Amino acid sequence: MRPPIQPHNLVLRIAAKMLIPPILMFALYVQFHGETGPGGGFQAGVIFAAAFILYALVFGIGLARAVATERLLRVLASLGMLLYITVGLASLFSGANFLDYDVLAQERMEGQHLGIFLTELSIGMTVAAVMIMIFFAFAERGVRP
Amino acid sequence: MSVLIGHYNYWIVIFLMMAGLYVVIAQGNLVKKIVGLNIFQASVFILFISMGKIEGGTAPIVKEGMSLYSNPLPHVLILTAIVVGVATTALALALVVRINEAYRSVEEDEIHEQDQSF
Amino acid sequence: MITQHLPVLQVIVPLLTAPLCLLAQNRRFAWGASLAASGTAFLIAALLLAQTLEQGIISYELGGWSTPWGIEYRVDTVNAFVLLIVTAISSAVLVFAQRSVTREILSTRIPVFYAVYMLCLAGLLGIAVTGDVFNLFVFMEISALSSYTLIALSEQRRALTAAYQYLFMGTIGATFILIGIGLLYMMTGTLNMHDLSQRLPAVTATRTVETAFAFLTVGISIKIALVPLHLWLPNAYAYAPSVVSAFIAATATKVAFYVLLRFLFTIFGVSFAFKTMPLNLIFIVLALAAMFAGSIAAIFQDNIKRLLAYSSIAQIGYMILGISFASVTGLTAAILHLFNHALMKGALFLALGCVVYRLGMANMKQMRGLGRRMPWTMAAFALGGLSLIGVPLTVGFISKWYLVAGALERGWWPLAVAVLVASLLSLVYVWRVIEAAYFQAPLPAHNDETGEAPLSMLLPTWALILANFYFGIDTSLTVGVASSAAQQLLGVSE
Amino acid sequence: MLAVIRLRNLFAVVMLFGIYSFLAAALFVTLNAVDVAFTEAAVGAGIATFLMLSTLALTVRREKLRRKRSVIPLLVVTSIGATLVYGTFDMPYFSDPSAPLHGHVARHYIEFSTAEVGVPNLVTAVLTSYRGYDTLGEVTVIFTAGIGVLGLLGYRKRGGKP
Repeated sequence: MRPPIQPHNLVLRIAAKMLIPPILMFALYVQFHGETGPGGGFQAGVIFAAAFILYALVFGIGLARAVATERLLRVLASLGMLLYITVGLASLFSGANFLDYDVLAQERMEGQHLGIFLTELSIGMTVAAVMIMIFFAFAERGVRP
Repeated sequence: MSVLIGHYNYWIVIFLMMAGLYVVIAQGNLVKKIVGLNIFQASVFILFISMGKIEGGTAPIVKEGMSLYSNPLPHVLILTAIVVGVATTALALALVVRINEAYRSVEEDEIHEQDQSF
Repeated sequence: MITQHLPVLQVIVPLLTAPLCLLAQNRRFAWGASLAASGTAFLIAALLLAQTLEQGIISYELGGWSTPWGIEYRVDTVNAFVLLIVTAISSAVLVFAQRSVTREILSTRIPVFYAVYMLCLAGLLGIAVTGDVFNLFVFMEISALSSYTLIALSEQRRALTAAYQYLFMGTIGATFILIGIGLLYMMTGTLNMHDLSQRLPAVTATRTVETAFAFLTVGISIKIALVPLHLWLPNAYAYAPSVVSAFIAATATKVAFYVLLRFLFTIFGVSFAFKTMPLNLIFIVLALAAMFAGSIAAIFQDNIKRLLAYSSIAQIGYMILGISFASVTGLTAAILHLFNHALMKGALFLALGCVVYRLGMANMKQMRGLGRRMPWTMAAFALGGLSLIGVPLTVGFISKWYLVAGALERGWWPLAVAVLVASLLSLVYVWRVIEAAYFQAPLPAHNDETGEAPLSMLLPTWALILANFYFGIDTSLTVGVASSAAQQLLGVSE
Repeated sequence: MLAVIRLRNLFAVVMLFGIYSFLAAALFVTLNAVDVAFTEAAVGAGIATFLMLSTLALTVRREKLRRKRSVIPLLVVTSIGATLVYGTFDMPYFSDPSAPLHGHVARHYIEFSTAEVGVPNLVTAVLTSYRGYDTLGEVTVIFTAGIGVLGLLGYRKRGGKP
């Protein structure tokens, strides 16, 4: 995509610097508060990706790319999915059915909490990585080599 | 009369849904078709969510002193469906970008002509 | 211990392989892992089929939640049979893929190709084993999104528009199915298939259920490319990479057809589907239209892949015809043809894949004189063609035999005649290819380097061809399983 | 929404879609679906609109004039809509608490999830535990789309055309 914003615009840079940390904090809040309030891994992943995209738009794609290399994103997305399946397999090997969280910990409730925590985490990971990946895929198409 | 009051919101949703579907079927611009598809899907989501609503119920988060909640199951289904929808949209848009590079056009008729000519 | 988890492992094994392929970024590893996963899935499917034949329905509760609350996997003879054919074709195609893919897909994209292939396989298997209608929708979208990607990975630019068209039709179909599921849920309060079948009779008299039925039928018909809704199919098959054509042609529409069987017979029940709703007549008309329009369109194709694609549309007509009889024989014929058609189309598309591997494309012009240059490939194609026509000793004959028997059993002899006439039409288009390959002089432009395809491609092709003949001669396995599946669907005890 | 059909400026079309999604999200809040509203706002009005804009930046902004118009699509759409409206007549009334879908499975979730899962947000409980396998499917869909886009747009040949 053609960068619509001048990369050296001072106001934007400072505003972005002020905005991005709260957005990231908010993403983490949404991630870990999905059990009690609205939200969860998917929404957190999207918000996290949004913060990152804002960074990339303001400070330039090159800088953002240095942080999130294609390899890292690919690994993160794959690991997220692998984590979900691993949780399922863990309960399978503990003698219960696939994705049965009851057996993940000593006590049933703890197991459920652990299971939900881990799966939400894996959703967040995959979603954030994939969203950033898609953003870069589109953004870098625009920059003709 | 009660039929009207009991169902009017479904009819509105159906109208929106069909407007979206019309855009998908009738329009020739590939991007516009995607927008239409999204409107169609978003309207289906509204249909699902409105069936989960219960008179006097609250959001399905358990709190002390509450006994009537909206039906959480349609919400769950639609959360999944929204994700599926955005995944489809992303893929469709990526295809449009590639088609535009290959044909220098995003109009269905022009692409069709180019395909016939070679 | 592990045997009780087979239903879920069936899906998880390929699903687990997909991220691994992407992580490794190594072509050989991705291929090896995919082949291993597909082979394992095939073994699991075989074990599952054996289990269902022995002990009846297997139910697996995901997450340990008892049935209507959680998601259930429910395997009976019908879906075990579908699982077997899907994994078998997938394994054969993967053996073939190693060489073929290097020619037709950009080398850096190959690990991605295998990852998406595995997702597509997992999606298809997930559709087939699940006992929950919403879970079915989710896995249908996994398989659909991955098949759009697979088609678009081709180097030809027309593949892009084909994938785009497929994406639109497919998504509209999926959304229709979603609406249908929503309406069913609204009336019954459940998503579990078995539970639905128990709770639906109380509300079948309502217009909402009728609408749900209509939406589900139309949505699935888009996915199986039944005649007025088939427009996405010819281009999608014609311009996809050869391996993808073979895989999708042999499996995707078959799984969608299975979904149709599931909804019509297990969920709605025969009496609602065929007595309350006039589906009988609609299906007969559409099936005839598909058989004739598909075959006639196939005769006039120049691109052989497109020819086979139109032939697929015609073959879907046969299967729908089998359903419309709503009898054990008709349904047996439909399920048999599902299995058999997967075998023939898989074999034919793989044979064409060999041609494309050597010549770059497969139009009528390229086929000239190919019988001498690529004897094994063309022999395979000819034998597969015989099976497609329905010559005795091949699987094509068996399924058409049952189809004709089903028609006669109902006393609908004009339909039996129609099946025979449509078979003659398929003789015409198969003959065109064979004539070009064996009785026409090769083009001078062909240099003499055009030789036989490599062994790793010929072996899977011939394996499928031999399967065509094996199951055409020894029918005890297929016919036995298909008829017991048909009896299960109709709820008739043996 | 009719504007979407008539407008030829694609930029405006996409913006209207963003607004539509946002309104849908607001509607979800009034229908007590907070989780869904949150997601729809982030996805429909956020990601989807953003991606559409990116696509427009990569392609064209204005739609070309179309020569032919046909009534067939209108007929198709009208008949589908009519079928749906026909189906609504036997639907339970809007927000009727005694409708069948609120009993059975949903009732079980509301009554027992605190004891069985122990998470106050029922949507999270159903999403990740009761129907956790669907959510695995959902992650897979996202993953598929991600590598699909990567496969289509990434990995271009050096210097040449993709």
